[in-house]
Amino acid sequence: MNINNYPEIKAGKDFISKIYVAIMLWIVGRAIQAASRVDKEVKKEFAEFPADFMMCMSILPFGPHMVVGKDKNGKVKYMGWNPQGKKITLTMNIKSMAAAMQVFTFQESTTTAFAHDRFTVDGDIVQGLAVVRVLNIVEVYLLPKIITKLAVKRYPKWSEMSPLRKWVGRIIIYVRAFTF
Amino acid sequence: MQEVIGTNNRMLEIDLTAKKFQVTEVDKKDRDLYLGGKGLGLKLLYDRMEPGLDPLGPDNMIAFTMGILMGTGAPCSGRFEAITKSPLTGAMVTGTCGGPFGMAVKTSGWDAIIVKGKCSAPTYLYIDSKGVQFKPAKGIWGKDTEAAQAALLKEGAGAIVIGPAGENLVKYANIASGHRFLGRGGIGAVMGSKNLKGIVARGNEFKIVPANKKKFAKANKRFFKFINKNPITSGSYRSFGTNANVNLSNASGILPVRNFTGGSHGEAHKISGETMAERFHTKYDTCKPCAILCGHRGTINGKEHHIPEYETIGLMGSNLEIFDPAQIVEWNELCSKYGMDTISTGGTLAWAMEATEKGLIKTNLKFGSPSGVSEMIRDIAYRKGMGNDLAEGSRAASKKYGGEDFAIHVKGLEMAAYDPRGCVGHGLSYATANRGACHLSSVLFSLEAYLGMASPYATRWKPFMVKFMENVLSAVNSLHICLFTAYAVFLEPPLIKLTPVPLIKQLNQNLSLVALNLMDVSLWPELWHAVLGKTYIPYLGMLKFIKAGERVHVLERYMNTREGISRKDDTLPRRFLTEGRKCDQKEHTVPLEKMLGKYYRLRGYDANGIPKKRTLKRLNIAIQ
Amino acid sequence: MAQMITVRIKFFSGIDKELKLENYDPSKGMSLSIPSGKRLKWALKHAGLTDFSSYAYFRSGERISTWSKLKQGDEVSCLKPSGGG
Amino acid sequence: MQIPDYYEFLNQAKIISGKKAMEHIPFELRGYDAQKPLVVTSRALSESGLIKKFIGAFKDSAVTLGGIFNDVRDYAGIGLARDAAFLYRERGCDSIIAVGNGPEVDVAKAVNILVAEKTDDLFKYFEGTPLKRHLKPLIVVPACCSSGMEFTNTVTVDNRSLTSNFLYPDLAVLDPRMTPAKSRDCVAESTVIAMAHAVGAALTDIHSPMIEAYAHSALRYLGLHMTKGLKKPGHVETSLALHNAYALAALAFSNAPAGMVHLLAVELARATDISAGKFMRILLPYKMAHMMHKKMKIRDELFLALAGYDEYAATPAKDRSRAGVERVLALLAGLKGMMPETMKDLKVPKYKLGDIAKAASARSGKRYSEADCKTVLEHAWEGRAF
Repeated sequence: MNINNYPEIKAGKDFISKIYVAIMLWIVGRAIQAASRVDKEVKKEFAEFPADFMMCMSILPFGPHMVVGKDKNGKVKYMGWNPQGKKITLTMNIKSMAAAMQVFTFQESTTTAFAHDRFTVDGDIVQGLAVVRVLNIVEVYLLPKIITKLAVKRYPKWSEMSPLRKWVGRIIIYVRAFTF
Repeated sequence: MQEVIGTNNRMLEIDLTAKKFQVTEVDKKDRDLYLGGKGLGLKLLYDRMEPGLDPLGPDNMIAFTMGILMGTGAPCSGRFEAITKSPLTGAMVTGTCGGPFGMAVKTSGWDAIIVKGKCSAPTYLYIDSKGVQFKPAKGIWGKDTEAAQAALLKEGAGAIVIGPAGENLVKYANIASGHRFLGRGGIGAVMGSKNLKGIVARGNEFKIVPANKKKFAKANKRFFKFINKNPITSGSYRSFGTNANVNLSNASGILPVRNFTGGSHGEAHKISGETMAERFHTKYDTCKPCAILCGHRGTINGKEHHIPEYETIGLMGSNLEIFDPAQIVEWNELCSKYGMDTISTGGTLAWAMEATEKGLIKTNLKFGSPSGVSEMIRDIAYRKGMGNDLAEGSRAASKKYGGEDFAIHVKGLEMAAYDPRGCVGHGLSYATANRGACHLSSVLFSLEAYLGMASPYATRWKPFMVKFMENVLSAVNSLHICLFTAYAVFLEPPLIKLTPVPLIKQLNQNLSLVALNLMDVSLWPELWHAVLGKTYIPYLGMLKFIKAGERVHVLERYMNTREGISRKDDTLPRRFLTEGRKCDQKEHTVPLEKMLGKYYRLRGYDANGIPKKRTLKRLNIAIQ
Repeated sequence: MAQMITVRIKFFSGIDKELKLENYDPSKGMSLSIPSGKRLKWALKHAGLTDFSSYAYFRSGERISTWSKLKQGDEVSCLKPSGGG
Repeated sequence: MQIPDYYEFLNQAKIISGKKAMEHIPFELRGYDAQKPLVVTSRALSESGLIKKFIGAFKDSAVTLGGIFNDVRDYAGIGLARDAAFLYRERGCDSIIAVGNGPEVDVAKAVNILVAEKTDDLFKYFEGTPLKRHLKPLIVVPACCSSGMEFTNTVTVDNRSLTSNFLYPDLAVLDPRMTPAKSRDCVAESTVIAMAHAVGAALTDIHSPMIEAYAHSALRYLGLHMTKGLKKPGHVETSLALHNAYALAALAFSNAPAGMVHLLAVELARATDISAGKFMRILLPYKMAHMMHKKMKIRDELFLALAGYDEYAATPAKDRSRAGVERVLALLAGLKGMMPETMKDLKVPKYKLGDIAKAASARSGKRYSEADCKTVLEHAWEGRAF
């Protein structure tokens, strides 16, 4: 029995997805920070979180991360991509790079991804669900309607979010997210 | 002494249940289409037996056919054929034997004997020119083959008997005639299931004279000249017997070692023909009449014993990693007394040793040590303990205890002493041989490994070579004449004799169609036509002879497919498809799938290996 | 001087008797040291064999002809051809 | 639903089914704190490119595959299990993934016993020594066809079988990239095996709601998707649904006593080297006809599962059991041309039926009398109705 006929196989690397997901996480992080100032619903959601709220969304096992939390004076800030050195109160892990690609290429909406067990949440589940609602709103702002319809469970009608508020919010968020 | 010109086509049909017999005539058309021997026997059973019956039941029949060359003085024509449905493989089996029984029956004026039904009590048959007498065999039932043979030979010139193994329905029991055997496929068990201990024939009542004496004498003289000139038949066989192959197989890496894991072994020369000839100062002990003289007898620690043939040395010697010739002679003697086929016994013992090694069964058998082998052979013959399971053959035993991947058999028949990984063309022949893993279906290993006339690992022209050799050898088995004459007939004609071997190898490799059709095998059909007094047309007669061989082979295949044999059975043990031999760095395996499809197309079979209607019609085989 | 290689030749089927080799051991055969690059035919002549054509030559399981080159540590079996059966 | 009498039911395996299911294996392995699985698969699968897809699923994960042992063909032998165990120990693996069906899973389970119990003698567990503790994590990824035995707690090595609750796989992954079949015969065989197991489980004499539930949904899936699966074996969704049916049927079967159809089919397959699926297709109709003939109760749930609620409500109560049998026969009729109908077509010699019946009834622990087995076999041989 010659064991060299059966070589060991290291896990391959898929750089494109990794870079794509890292960029998306960066944009969403910055967008959350911008939305928390512009959109009143997001502000309301974040208001209920405790002062030391620090959330980290990452892709297992060593995928890119996104850290968002409240800084000293209670404002929500995008804390960069490295969770070391920060006290994380809520972790939302996506199980694999492929699952992340499903979510970030909008083949599965965040809520269906939750239903398909793509996420694991360490920490208070109520906060987790609140973060999902925030993500939905941020996606409404960030992306055109035809895409967001795939990503969100129910696209807000005009009564909930008037087109004026949506467009104004969208412009401000884009400005804030992409200017340092 | 009356005279028979050519052949008298008389046949005996014996019904054991009703204790009656009937004299019938061999149909002229059958004689023309199927020649005699194996072909005629198959046709007789094809007309009388319907498929799906129990090989050990009363409806199974055995056909003994004598062939038309017997008694005419042709070289090596002292062999007869037996055909029946094998209990070991569930398909048809044909065997040949050189014992005196054939000559005795032929000179009692019979061309073929068909035995059917079952006797209520153990009986034996006495045959003479007038007919058959049913005699009680109480006295000799339970006796070993030598004692039973001695008792029967008081009443006639030749006899066949079964040993205790046949009586206990051991699936690979054989039939003894003199010290020669009808070995393969368990024909002895079929006789045992009919309570038939043996048949003795009075003999010496007729003299067989060829119809066209002048032509026969001319062809005969040329045949003897070829045999005595050919280095194989007159050289290595005459001096060392079939065991001349031991060193050759060892050198070409196809000697079975340790249940076919290794291809050669350092100590193999200890059991080679040369060493045994020296140690036991051997003398001739052959079928009568024989021109090649390959059988030998020797004095081993004081007593006269028959020297075992190459298959026994391979399967009960190197395959069990035993390299003491005296030990193998003792086991060969045991198997002959109990009436058991040494190839199947060796194959099953090798499986048992590997199964014990891997913990599947509990026996004290171990590779390399002779302890427990003689007791196990006795247990198999009398079906005691583990012997009862091993008596069913290595296929059935591996189905019950597992270890199917190292049970070395095809269709249930244990493999002969050539490892197909060293001659892949022969691997195809093992898979497609009608009676199972038989080396005599197309003796391709000698072209590939011994004579170097084809490259051992190439697959391109091999399906065609297997088909051509199967056809020719089926025709030869239907004359009947000993297959060893093939070396003289193939290799001695001037065309082959003069071309150097490497050139033949290139020819076979690239233009095999042309090369094989240039083979001049006219000697056999010339003898056939001379005995029957028919005119022989030089080239067309040979083609008709080879076509008869194809008809015999395809008929046997067709009868087998009616018993359920199909492509799923045309395979090799997994050991040859997955592992390499220990002695071969490149670890060659047998690429069977690459050759099987082409072989079926050449043969006119469909994708599942069943002969197409068109093929049967072309060969005018009547479809039942 | 050409670089010498050692080669072992084993004789079977009574050939060692014909060559009248004394105390020939079949399992080890006869070892020759010959210049490298020499063909089998040369080595056999060196060993005293005269007529080559009627014998079969094998090296590590494959049949070779008299004019194939020999390499260091080769083991060649030389024996009379036989049929089978 | 009757009041359930005493029963026990265990389903050890966690089942992941659906899109990108294989990508979850690294996460699950982290759950068993295993990072270096040994992969056992067959030569055919590794040549068919499915193994490349399987390896691709491990991209960007912390898992290194200890080795792809792809020597398994169509027979699970102790020699293979020992070689794989040697590779497992040599590479220091910590879990086993079996990719494929039947023999591959059997070899994987045998390796699991050998490495977890640190022994070389596998067959002492077949002769009585019980398995006492949980073995290494075992993940099963079925591909193309299914022998129906992947999810069960039985391992068959060298024609001997051992049943123990530690032999259940820990995780079964049904991924639509692996499930499409290559040929219609392989779908036909897998569906027939699942059908036989599910019907056998549904009609067992002991009444257990768990077995009922599994068998019911297995039959419902088969009823809906079998015909389409036979027409288009490569259809992804149908093959995924069918594989779920195979899993359900296997779990129901392994918790219920083995049915006569299964026992006879295994014995026949061993005696004639023809796959057990073909015999199940032949024996199933005659077994049910035999039960009707002997007036044994055939539960209405069979008809309910195969026909659906409205048709069930429409048929009068007394015809429901017969309608159930007819619906099964209708499904089997869909296999015309792919599978032989009687044993005569398979050229099974008649004289062998006697000892096959004896062996099957012995294996069933005399639950089925030899006479019953013999009658079913004879009727199936000639194709004669009751």
